[in-house]
Amino acid sequence: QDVTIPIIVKDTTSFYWQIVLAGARAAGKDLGVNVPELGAQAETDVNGQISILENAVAGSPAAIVISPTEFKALGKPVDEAAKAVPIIGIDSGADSKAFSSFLTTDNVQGGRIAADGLAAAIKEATGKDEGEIAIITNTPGAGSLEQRKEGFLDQIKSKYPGLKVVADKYADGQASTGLNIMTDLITANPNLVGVFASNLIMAQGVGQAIAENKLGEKVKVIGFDSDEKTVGFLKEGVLAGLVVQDPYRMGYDGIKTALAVSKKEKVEATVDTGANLVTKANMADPKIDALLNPKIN
Amino acid sequence: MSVETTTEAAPVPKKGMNILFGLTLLGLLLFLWLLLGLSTNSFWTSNNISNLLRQGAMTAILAVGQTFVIITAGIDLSVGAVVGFSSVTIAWLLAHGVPLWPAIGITLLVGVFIGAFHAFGIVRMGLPAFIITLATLTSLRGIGLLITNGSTISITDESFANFSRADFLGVPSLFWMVIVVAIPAFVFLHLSRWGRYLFAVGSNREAARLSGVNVERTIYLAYILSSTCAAFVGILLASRIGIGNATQAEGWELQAIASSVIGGTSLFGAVGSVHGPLLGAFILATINNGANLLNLNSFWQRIITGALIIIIVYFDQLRRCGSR
Amino acid sequence: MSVETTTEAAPVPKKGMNILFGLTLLGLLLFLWLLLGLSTNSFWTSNNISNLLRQGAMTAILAVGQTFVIITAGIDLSVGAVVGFSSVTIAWLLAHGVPLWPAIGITLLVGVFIGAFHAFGIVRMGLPAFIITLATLTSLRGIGLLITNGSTISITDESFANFSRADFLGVPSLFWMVIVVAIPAFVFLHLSRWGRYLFAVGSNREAARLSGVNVERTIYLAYILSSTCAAFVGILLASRIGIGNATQAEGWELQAIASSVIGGTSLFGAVGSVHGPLLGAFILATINNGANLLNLNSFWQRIITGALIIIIVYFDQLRRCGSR
Amino acid sequence: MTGLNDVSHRHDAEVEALSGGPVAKGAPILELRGLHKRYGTVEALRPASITFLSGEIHAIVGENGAGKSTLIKLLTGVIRRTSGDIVWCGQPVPLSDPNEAISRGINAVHQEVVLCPHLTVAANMFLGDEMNRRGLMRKRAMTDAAQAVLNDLGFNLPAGALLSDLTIGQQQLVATARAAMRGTQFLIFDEPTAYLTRQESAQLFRLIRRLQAQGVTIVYISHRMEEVFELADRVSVLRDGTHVGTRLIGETNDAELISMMINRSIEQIYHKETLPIGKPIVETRGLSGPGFQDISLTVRAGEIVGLYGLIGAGRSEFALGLYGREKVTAGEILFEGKTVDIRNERVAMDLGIALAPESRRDQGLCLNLPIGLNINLPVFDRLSSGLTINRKREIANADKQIGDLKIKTPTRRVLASAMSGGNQQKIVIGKWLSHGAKLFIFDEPTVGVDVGTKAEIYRLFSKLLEEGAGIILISSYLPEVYELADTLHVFRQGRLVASHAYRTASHEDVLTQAIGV
Ligand SMILES: Nc1ncnc2c1ncn2[C@@H]1O[C@H](COP(=O)(O)OP(=O)(O)OP(=O)(O)O)[C@@H](O)[C@H]1O
Ligand SMILES: Nc1ncnc2c1ncn2[C@@H]1O[C@H](COP(=O)(O)OP(=O)(O)OP(=O)(O)O)[C@@H](O)[C@H]1O
Ligand SMILES: [Mg+2]
Ligand SMILES: [Mg+2]
Repeated sequence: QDVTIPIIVKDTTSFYWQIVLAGARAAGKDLGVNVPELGAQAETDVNGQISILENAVAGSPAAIVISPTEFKALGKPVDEAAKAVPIIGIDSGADSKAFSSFLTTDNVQGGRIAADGLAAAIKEATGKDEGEIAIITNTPGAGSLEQRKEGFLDQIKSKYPGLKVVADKYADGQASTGLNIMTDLITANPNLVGVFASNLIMAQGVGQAIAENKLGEKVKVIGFDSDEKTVGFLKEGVLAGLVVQDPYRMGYDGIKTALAVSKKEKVEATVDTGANLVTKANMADPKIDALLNPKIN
Repeated sequence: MSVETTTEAAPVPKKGMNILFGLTLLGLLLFLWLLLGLSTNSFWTSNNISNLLRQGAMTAILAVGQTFVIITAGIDLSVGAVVGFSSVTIAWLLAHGVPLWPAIGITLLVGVFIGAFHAFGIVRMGLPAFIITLATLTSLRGIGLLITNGSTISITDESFANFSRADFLGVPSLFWMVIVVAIPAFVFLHLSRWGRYLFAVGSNREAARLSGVNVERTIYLAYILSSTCAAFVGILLASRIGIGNATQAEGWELQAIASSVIGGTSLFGAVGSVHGPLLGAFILATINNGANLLNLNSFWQRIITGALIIIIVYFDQLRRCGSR
Repeated sequence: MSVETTTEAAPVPKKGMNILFGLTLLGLLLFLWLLLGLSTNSFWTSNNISNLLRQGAMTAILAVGQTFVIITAGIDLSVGAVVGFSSVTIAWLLAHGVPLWPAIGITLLVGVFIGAFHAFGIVRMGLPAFIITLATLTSLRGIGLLITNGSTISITDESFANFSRADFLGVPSLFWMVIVVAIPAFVFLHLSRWGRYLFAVGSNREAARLSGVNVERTIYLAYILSSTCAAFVGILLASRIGIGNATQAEGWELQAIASSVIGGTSLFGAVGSVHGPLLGAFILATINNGANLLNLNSFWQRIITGALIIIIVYFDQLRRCGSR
Repeated sequence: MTGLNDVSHRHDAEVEALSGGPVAKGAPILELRGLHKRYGTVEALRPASITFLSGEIHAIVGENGAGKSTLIKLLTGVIRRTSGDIVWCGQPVPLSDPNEAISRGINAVHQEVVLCPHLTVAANMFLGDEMNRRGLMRKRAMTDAAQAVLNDLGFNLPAGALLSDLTIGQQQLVATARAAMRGTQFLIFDEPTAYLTRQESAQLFRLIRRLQAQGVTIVYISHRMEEVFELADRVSVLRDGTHVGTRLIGETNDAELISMMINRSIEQIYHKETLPIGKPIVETRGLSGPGFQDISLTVRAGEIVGLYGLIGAGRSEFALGLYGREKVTAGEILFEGKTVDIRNERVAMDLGIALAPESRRDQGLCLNLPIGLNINLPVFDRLSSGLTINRKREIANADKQIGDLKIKTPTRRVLASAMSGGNQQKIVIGKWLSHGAKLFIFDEPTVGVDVGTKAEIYRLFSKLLEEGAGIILISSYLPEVYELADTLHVFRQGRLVASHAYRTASHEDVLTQAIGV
């Protein structure tokens, strides 16, 4: 195995990125490529990711697959790195034209899908798509979460004027904080009908609050990404829906594309790997089921 | 190292000063509650009070454990990581078919072991507490992540997950856990000789040793208690959020220390109580709960928390000096 | 308040010990480099060395500032938050049309102001350093987030953004910045009387006061230097990442403290140097860099970092005791 | 003696200006008018008016807690007065911070050594007053100058050594040298001989006389009457914070001063009852450890064994070795005839050995804890029933010791740090009296203790002996060991060099053996 293609994710401590890495690992095995799995330890650690990129370039690999943690900040480092090796972007963009190829899920679009899902769930429960809703964000300062929020708020404003965002809260990356915020929101806003928890950790915390208070019928929650816990919540009706991306494919195709680029083959400049709304109704779908149960090993 | 305070400080505690101070903090807490009761109409609902008690419970237990360590003039930065790690431990054990009670026992034992390791580093290897606990903080998160492979372990045991939601006599079970920890802690710290030894070691290690206090054992005791409290909180957290996740409880060490200091513990050692940190933790929880109820911007919430910490500790300081 | 450590802690190094210890640390660093050179073939590339120097630079500067504070037996937990806040400040100023140099000047002044506020809290309000800097940590992140509304401010000034990537005489400009800070810091700490006052205040505050040392001014100096170093690092970070973002540099305070302690600074005060923290910071940077080059799992990286901190500080301790 | 003034380079002009012009010898240089200091409810110094004359040596005596140190702290700007005036060279001055006092040429050697342990001797001597050239310190020049001063004073100390490497006594000498460099007008000594041996005391006295000859006004505080009579021109007495009078030294005597101090008279300070000597309690055979070699001695029931020696002679180390605090490297210990292995302090205590250590600050007291806790610390296991402490007995025990030793405190809840030096020493002793033992080791038990209390402590010794205990008394104050010890051992450089039965050798012999000429 002399071909090395490192993959740099945003945060190795999150389940989502572990699935991306699992995909990349599988691709490495299938294609006979050595795939070092790199990444910062928090999505907000921009400087850490830049350093990792620099170190990866120093190892002169065949190509690098990266998911830029911050649009603007990674622009120059990616430009710089692209001088030495081809760079393939996954998941999120960066302020650079140097990417050889790009496989993204549009987080803004993901936010929109969440808004649609939430509106639908509320309508199903109350018969009309109006009422008070809230959004809870895992941590401030994380690019993809801001984009999800932007898409969500934008869609609500333009398509569902009856839904009123009464609270827009930030937690500190802790599920229990999400849980605390949610219980307090329920107390402070008895008329709350819906919540968007824009990542996995918040979906876990918020879901727990709903479960504790047995409000699954009354307050509809849309989460983002999935794991065993949140899928369980979905089955129990605690969560109304999950916006699920295809991280496994992103990792797999990222490496595959990178290998092609390194062999100077022609590749598509941009690929959208898409985001899907999963509800209790479509969970059993084989395609969705594959998304919910990625083969990590 | 000996900071002289012959003139400025040298607080001669008035009779019952400690209790008085505790009362004043209690006063502050009640004042906050009154204020929130007036400015929101949801604060004084039984539901919200339950929430509040639940929200403060974990920090409160951590703060009590931390206080033992701080009284010996040490510090335990690892408690947040221990909480996260313990949540992983119990989730892993449950996922591997270990029955609930043994799993709880093993997790607590892991806590004991971590505390003993800290004390070993401090006593035998001569490391500063700050450093050894900082190192375990880093390593434990790594080990936890390795076990979970960076993700989370779901807990399927229903009775376990239900525990943290349950009430007993109308009071949330999590708050009962605070009481379960606080009463023996109070007896230990304020009524038993080992508590006195903690204070003596924090005040002057050498004098304590020459007086026949087993200094090393006392330090082991303090760190083991702190880590075991943290492991206990890890179990409660796992029950509350239903998962084991090594990155949870990040920064809780600072919250625990802050609660302890707000509760009148001195970071120089030899000053502290059990009721103080409890009140401190619930004051912090009230600030957060109140901010949420008032729908305060999350950023303002941070600013206000910082400012309140300064104000509370400042008035504590004033009161102590003023009472001379 | 006098914490006695006659026997256990407060290791007072022998004369010339400091330099010797510095050399041994340097030896450790070179040893690590040698090891990495043998086990990877990319380590000793000029590209990688540049990376390494860049990556260690910011922590190094923070660690030097932190060392001043620790020598006075204090601690500054706010430096990470100050870095994040300063990146926001300069980005905001630039975005609002303030020219580059005045913007840098204002940002540094903000650092001075924050440091002065810490010293004010400690000296005038009698707050523990741990608490006041913990409070500003919380509040500053809140204020920064408020300014950026939770997101980031882009920096469009090309020359500013290019600075951190530039080289000068083949050495990364960021590393030059370390030198620019370290040389005056060395003169200040080791050759001027103000440096000596820092040690005196850390060793015995009352004795320093009785000797006519202006203790308050010395404390102001230490905290202002620390915060200003942090603000400076914030400017460098803004240049490196091209954005202002209040949540950046989380946990850097602990890295800075760890670097300082690895570099031989005693958290009990009165022991420390300028070269020690620099070496400490680059040892930590080497561990990370090496782990990346060796393609070590990032979880293992944490575990190893924790273990190495314990080992390094332990041997430092051993050497000090042995040499007495 | 030009050396001293040369080095103190605080500009003479500045000192001159602040001192308000020269004062004729014998004229008042410093007057206290109704000086008053209150700590909370404690009146440490009641309105006092004392005049110090230029060029005199003025002694101040008084019981523990009489307010002597408080007075000194007021004069050196360490603490601020509650009310009253200080008149310096005819002008009222604020004296609100130490720097002002230093600038006026006022300095003090405080009762507790206040120096920086992490700095060198030279750095300590020049602290706050460094020699600079173009903003940088002249370290070499300062070390040389400091060494010159130390040599000039006859103190055999290396200026480049770290302060923490010196013994307490040596540190006291550094503090003295430093004060002598700075106190060019007015110099105060607060119990300077507490940690010094006789020889060093003699050296100090020569220094004081030399300074007096140079026109420096000296204030001298001591509990040792003979020192007062040897040195002073005049003496002021404080009692309970009140100035009860000032006498010319020629017009007064021991008895009058003591009765002024304590309002009653003491017939005999060195109270000694000769008791039948019983069975050996402890016996060491060739005991060696860090700082002491090959020590063989026996302590029997009813006997006081005195250990005399110069600073660093290894007596404290021996005591710590016997008590299990320091590792013994060779030799054996027999306790009541049986060989014992004293691994740690607890073993020693359980056998029945008690040690009142020499440094009350570093080894004796938990300063920021209440007096009561300090007293009870060794006996909490006895005060506990089951898991918890029996509050009643805890309180009773603390109050008993406070009463027995006449510790000057309103309650047992007061922090030990708020006590005067002598009262702190009493707490240390009280702690071990409440524990009780078969062998008591008292290391410098009467440092800083006033005459009245000293007599009480000696009486306590008798009581312990009567109860069948043995005592090891370590003291650098020769009259004390000489008068009290049944057997007097002399230590030199870690070795036991001579032994004498009660009053069989002369002071001079003992001294010679200790110095080893
Ligand atoms: N910081 C303080 N706070 C409260 N009370 C104090 C403080 N310092 C001293 N005192 C009290 O003031 C009184 C006078 O103390 P001072 O130290 O002046 O006595 P002293 O004459 O020097 O006694 P000694 O001979 O024992 O040294 C004592 O009763 C003491 O307890
Ligand atoms: N840990 C140690 N290891 C080796 N030598 C030591 C140690 N501690 C002290 N010493 C040395 O042992 C000698 C004895 O010191 P010690 O303080 O016991 O004397 P002392 O007779 O009690 O005198 P004093 O109490 O009057 O100062 C000193 O020279 C000291 O430097
Ligand atoms: Mg005194
Ligand atoms: Mg001694």
